[in-house]
Amino acid sequence: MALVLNSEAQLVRDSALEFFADKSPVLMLRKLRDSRDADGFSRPLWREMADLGWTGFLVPEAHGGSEFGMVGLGQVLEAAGRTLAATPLLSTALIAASAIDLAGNEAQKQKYFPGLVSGDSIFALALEEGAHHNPNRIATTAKRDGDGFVLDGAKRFVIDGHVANQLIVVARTSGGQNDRNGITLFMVPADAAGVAITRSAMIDSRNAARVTLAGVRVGADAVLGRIDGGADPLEAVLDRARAGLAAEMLGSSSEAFERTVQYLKDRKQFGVAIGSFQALKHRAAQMFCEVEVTRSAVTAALAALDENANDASLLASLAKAKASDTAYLTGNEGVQMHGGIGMTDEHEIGFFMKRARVAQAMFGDAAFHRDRYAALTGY
Amino acid sequence: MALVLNSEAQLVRDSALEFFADKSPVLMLRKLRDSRDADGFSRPLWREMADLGWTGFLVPEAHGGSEFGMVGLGQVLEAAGRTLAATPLLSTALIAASAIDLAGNEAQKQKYFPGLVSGDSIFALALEEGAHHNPNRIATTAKRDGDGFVLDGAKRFVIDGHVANQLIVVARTSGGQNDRNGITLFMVPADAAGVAITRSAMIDSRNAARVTLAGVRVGADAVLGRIDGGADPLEAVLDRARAGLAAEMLGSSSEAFERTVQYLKDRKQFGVAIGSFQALKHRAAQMFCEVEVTRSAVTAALAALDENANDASLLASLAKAKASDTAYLTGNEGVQMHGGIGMTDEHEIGFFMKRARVAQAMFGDAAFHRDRYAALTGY
Amino acid sequence: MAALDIFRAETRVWLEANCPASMRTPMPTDEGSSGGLRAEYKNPETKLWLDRMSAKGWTTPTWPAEYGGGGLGKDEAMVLEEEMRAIGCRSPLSGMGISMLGPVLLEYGTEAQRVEHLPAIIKGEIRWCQGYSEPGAGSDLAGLQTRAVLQGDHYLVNGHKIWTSNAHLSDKIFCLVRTDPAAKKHEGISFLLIDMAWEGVRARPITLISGYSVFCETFLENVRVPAGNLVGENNKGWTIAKRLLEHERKGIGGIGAPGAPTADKPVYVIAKDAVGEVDGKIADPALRNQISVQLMNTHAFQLTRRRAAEASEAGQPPGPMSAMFKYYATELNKTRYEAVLAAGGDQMLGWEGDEYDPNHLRNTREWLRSKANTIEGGTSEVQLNIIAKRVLGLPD
Amino acid sequence: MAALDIFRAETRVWLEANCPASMRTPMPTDEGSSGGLRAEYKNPETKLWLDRMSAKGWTTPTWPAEYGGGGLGKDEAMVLEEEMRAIGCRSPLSGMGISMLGPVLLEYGTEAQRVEHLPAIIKGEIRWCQGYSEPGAGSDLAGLQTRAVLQGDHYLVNGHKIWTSNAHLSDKIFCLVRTDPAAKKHEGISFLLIDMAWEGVRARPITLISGYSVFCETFLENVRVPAGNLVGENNKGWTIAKRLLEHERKGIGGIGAPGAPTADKPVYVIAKDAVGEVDGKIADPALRNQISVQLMNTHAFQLTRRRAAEASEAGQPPGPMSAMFKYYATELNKTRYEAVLAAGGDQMLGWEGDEYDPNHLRNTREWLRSKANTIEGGTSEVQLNIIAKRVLGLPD
Repeated sequence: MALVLNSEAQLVRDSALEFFADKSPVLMLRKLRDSRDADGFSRPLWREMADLGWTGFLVPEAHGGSEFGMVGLGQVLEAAGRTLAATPLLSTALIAASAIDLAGNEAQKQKYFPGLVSGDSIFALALEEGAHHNPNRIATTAKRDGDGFVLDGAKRFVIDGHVANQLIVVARTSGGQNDRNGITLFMVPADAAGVAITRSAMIDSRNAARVTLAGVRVGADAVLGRIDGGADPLEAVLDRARAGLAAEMLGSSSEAFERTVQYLKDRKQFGVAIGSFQALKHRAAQMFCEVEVTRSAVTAALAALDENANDASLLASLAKAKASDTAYLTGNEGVQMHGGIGMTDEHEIGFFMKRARVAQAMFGDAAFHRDRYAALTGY
Repeated sequence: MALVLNSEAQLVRDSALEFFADKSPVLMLRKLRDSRDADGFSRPLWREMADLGWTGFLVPEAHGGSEFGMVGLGQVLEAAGRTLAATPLLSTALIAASAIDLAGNEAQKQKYFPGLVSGDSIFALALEEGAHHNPNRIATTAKRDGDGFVLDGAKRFVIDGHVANQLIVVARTSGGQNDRNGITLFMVPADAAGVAITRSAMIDSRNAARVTLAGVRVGADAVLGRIDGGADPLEAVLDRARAGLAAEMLGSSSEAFERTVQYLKDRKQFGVAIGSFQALKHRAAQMFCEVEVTRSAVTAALAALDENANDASLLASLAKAKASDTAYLTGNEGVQMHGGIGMTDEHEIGFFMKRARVAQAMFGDAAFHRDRYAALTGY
Repeated sequence: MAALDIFRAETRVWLEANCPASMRTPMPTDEGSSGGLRAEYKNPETKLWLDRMSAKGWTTPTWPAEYGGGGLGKDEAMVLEEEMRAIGCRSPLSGMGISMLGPVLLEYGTEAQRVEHLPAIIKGEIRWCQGYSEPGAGSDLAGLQTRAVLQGDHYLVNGHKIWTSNAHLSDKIFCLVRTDPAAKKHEGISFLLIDMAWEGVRARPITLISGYSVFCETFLENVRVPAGNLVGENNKGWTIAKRLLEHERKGIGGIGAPGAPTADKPVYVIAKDAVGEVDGKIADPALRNQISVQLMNTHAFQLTRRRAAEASEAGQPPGPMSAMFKYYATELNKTRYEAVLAAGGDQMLGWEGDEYDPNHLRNTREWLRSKANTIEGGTSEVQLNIIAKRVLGLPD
Repeated sequence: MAALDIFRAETRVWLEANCPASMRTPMPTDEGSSGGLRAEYKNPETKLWLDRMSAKGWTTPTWPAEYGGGGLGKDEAMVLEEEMRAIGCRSPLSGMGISMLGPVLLEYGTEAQRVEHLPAIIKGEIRWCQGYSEPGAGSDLAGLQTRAVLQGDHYLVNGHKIWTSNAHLSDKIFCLVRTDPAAKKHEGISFLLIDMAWEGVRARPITLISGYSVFCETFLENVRVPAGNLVGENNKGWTIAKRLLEHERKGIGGIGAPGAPTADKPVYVIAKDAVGEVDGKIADPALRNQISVQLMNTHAFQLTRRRAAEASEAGQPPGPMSAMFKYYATELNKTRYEAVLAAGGDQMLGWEGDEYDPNHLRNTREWLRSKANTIEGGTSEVQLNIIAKRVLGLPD
């Protein structure tokens, strides 16, 4: 497992940094928010990302992808995090591509990958049912109905749900509400009869939706992977999502931190730069340390996932927990150290804190992953 | 419940501060340690404390005490904490006096109080059996044997155990190992056949012992309170012990903090007092805040216990938890801010950190009391 | 029966008879009464209660009766407070007139200024705001650049104030201005009273990260201020400013104290609703521990406020702990809303819309609002500097 | 087969043949090999291993062969390290000669100094200690007062050094001394090599709060030091001192890293033993959470050390993160032992005696020892200053 980028990954990183800085600065998110944009992201820009090949990083070459892997996609997500770019990278290029690749059959791959790689199709994972991440607690039911199934349930915190063409629905085909067994993944067209999707406006001005499924009929070919056996591929997909999200958070944290350091140099009070005050210096130095160790954890998790290493889940939890704590730190210290202007909507630093708070909760907060790290370690 | 001392309590406070500063500075603890004093405390000084009436603060007037109460005793303990004075105040004047007063019958009061008040008798509560405080987990057995009982078990962390004349043994007369019911308190002479007491040398150089009970026979008159009903008075005694210990810790924390602030003013580096460095200033100011809120919690707990207020247990847990966290903070920051000399045995600041660590664990650490606070509040 | 007992009995009767029923319920955040010419009363009993109380001078119980205040002694004022608390009366009037400017005018104002301004404050007729900070003068307040040039019978004022709380809802503003640019920075400052309706005064609300607009930028362009509106001496305004900041910090120290607006339900109930419970305990132990840390620190801090109040009642000096209130209260308030958000999960991440419970949305906004608490009114860093210097005596 | 592969194969064979069995087990704290005239070898194989390795120059693999070093290239040295790690070889020799003085002599020493001192370091014959700090010069190291006056062919040295690690077990000391008291404080300092056996040199061990004595005070009274023992130029010692501190910090950054002495068993096992388990989890959830925080931070830090090492192997600049190692490692080590103590309960509060498990006693002493980690070798505060200045570029 390499913790230093190879030259290919470095190239991706450099081009992604340039891409988002040029085409999707934080101002773009503000505009999407203030104009109450119906999509919440830029479709032309998404097409450009697809053209750059980012949508295919986790897709097999046989299906038009590059198999470039998580380390590469992590560089793109980190760069997107730096400018808080709203994109379907996580929902589609990472989660859906992984789910279809890891659980799908050949027919499904042929059906879904072309649209995914081209950027035409957007996908959303409809997983959460409670206020806190809990991938095993599934009450949404999928009941046999002739050849197919009928789905009923309510999903929330569905990233990119209201712009998705396809939903990947986690439903229960057997077992009790908290059983790992009995979970099945279904591909459900967003426009299927009985599907209702409402966008929910969150503090980070990014896309999430509530999805209700009322008597939604799907065929047997909608089952992604094994019936009753969805928990294992779901966990593998979630580990990638956690590491990918951690990479995005690392980007946001790095940016918030660097902007704060710059502000400490620029802002004068009492005739000197406030960065000359030792209490602020020490706190800035401590933030630096946290950003650096987070970077190591994120890089290790991405690499371990690409290698299917034994400790990939452990590292994914480590990365998400550290990224959550560090995003909290850099967001809050960023606002505090910016002082008065930090508390205004006009300044961009607050956007970082808001995005951090949503990302903290997504796919398990730091406490969830500390618990998981302990369980995986055996205590 | 008053949070400001009345004039009587203030008088006690002033005289106790003077007493310990004069007669039992930190140097005294060092001498007891370095000479490997067999008692671990000064018997003549203990006699003086008894003469000042401190041993009788929790003893009814009818039995030679003053019933002055926990607020008063808290002032003495706080003053003792300031100089890390090793005394049987906690084991005898607080815990034993409370246990006998709250659970004892008239005969027992007549038997034990005179020696307790005069300072002739020292008592020790033999409670703990595991490495962590857990007053309900009692495996020591007391089996009926004719009119009396036979006790078997092993006790640890018995404060003042090896200098005690009388042990108050918490034993199980019925029920399973973690049952609240079935616990009974016994008065057991330290020299009873089958009792073995070994002093354990702890990092704080204060007194604690291991006690083993092997077929120890006691009469029916050794039962303190109701058979099988010892848990309730024990909890009341422990709440007093927690608040009293918190008062002692408050004294130690205040002293460690004030010495550290003084050092920040005195120590010169780079041509200036190190207390002019803002990072240290802010940390000192934060310590000040913690010491102040701890003082409020301790004062409230002492007053609530004197008034048998409904929230006395809640406040005792609050006081012990805050005092533990603050003692940790002042001890560790004290050593760190003293720099090189802080890490030497020659300097006294390290004694504060060591005592703090033992006191943190005694009668429940901060985590124990956060859990208890939650349970008492109903969540 | 002692005089104080008689006062208590009479007060109890009067409050019982005069405090409207809805004024005995906890105050919703949007029903506070700050008075002023532009005041709107969502609940008409708010106005009724204000009028009844101000008629007795009890909006400002200890201010002299000659200006319309209650004229009560300290003991009586405490009795009034106790009796109001006993039946849960809301405060009839709040704002910077009562909490800041009034005490300053009583200490430093001329008789004419008192007569002009105090009655209007007491009755809630005029709402005041504070013109202190400037874009370049935040923590370094004395670095302010707003110029006031004395020209005969008036000052000509030019400058740009920021963080003026509710300036867009206020009638008047008390301002720090620089009257001697050549003097050392603390020595050329004066304290002026300015009408927001005067020509050249303009307030622009600032949107905060919470979406609330509680602060404004206030622009002063060639504003003519009568020389009689100077409070205290020319170039001696810094003394007044400092005194006033002490009042402000005391006010902010009340955040998170009993009576402050609270989340819709206790945070542990929110947590139980969101993650379930096992044997009566919140099912997520890390969350439960976080909540205990928060509630216990709040409890200990509330006891500290009470200790300070009791010491003050007992005639003891306020004690060093009062210096920590602003710092501790605002930091606590942040941890409090962090616990609320941690408990709530994704239901507490909403910005607006029907998908979210309005109580949850309010909690989320208050969480964002709390982030400003440790900045406004003197940052936490400034408070720690003050404690280090004034209480601990650490050198500069 | 490439040259490096051949080297690897040969090295593997040699190590297999020459590394004694007991040297392939984790190092107990009391079996480290620091060499020196007074060295005692509890385990004779420690000495055997030292002699075999030093004969090949592999106690210092990259030092030039002409002085007895291994003369290996960077790649070869890495192969040697990998092969040693593969079969769990202990380090044959450690100490300030290898980690600090040697590199300094290679960079700044004269040929005569290298010939005199390097072979003795490589063979572990001479143990060195460091005479830097003084009672009045801790974090402000450049404020040192020990005087060295050049008198013909020797310096006359007088002063009082403190925190000289293991001075009582060392043969020689490298000292910073003031040679020009009139110059600015960084400009009148020189770097001298002194024999502890010379007249006027006296070391007094200091007992730490842990009861350990790893530091001494070292008194220098009219010590005559030949002028040839000056390293570098007169009055230019500060440059050497700074370079040497970098080596020191790198060394201390290894605390808590893999291979550092560990508690007798994982902290979560200690916790399970002390409080029991429920469904395989530590029964006390707050303790379990504390342990996770600690282990996860340690894990992330170990990955950071590895990342830095890989970057260095890849020929990239060491990167800014190396500035944080000393700070982070020592703070982590404190939290680590706090977790161990929290887990252990009263069994980890013992000082000595049969009532306590020796492993528990050692943990407790190490907990106390860890408190000095954030002070010695540059306090955490100094490290944060360095990061703020050199890495973040924040102004003075």
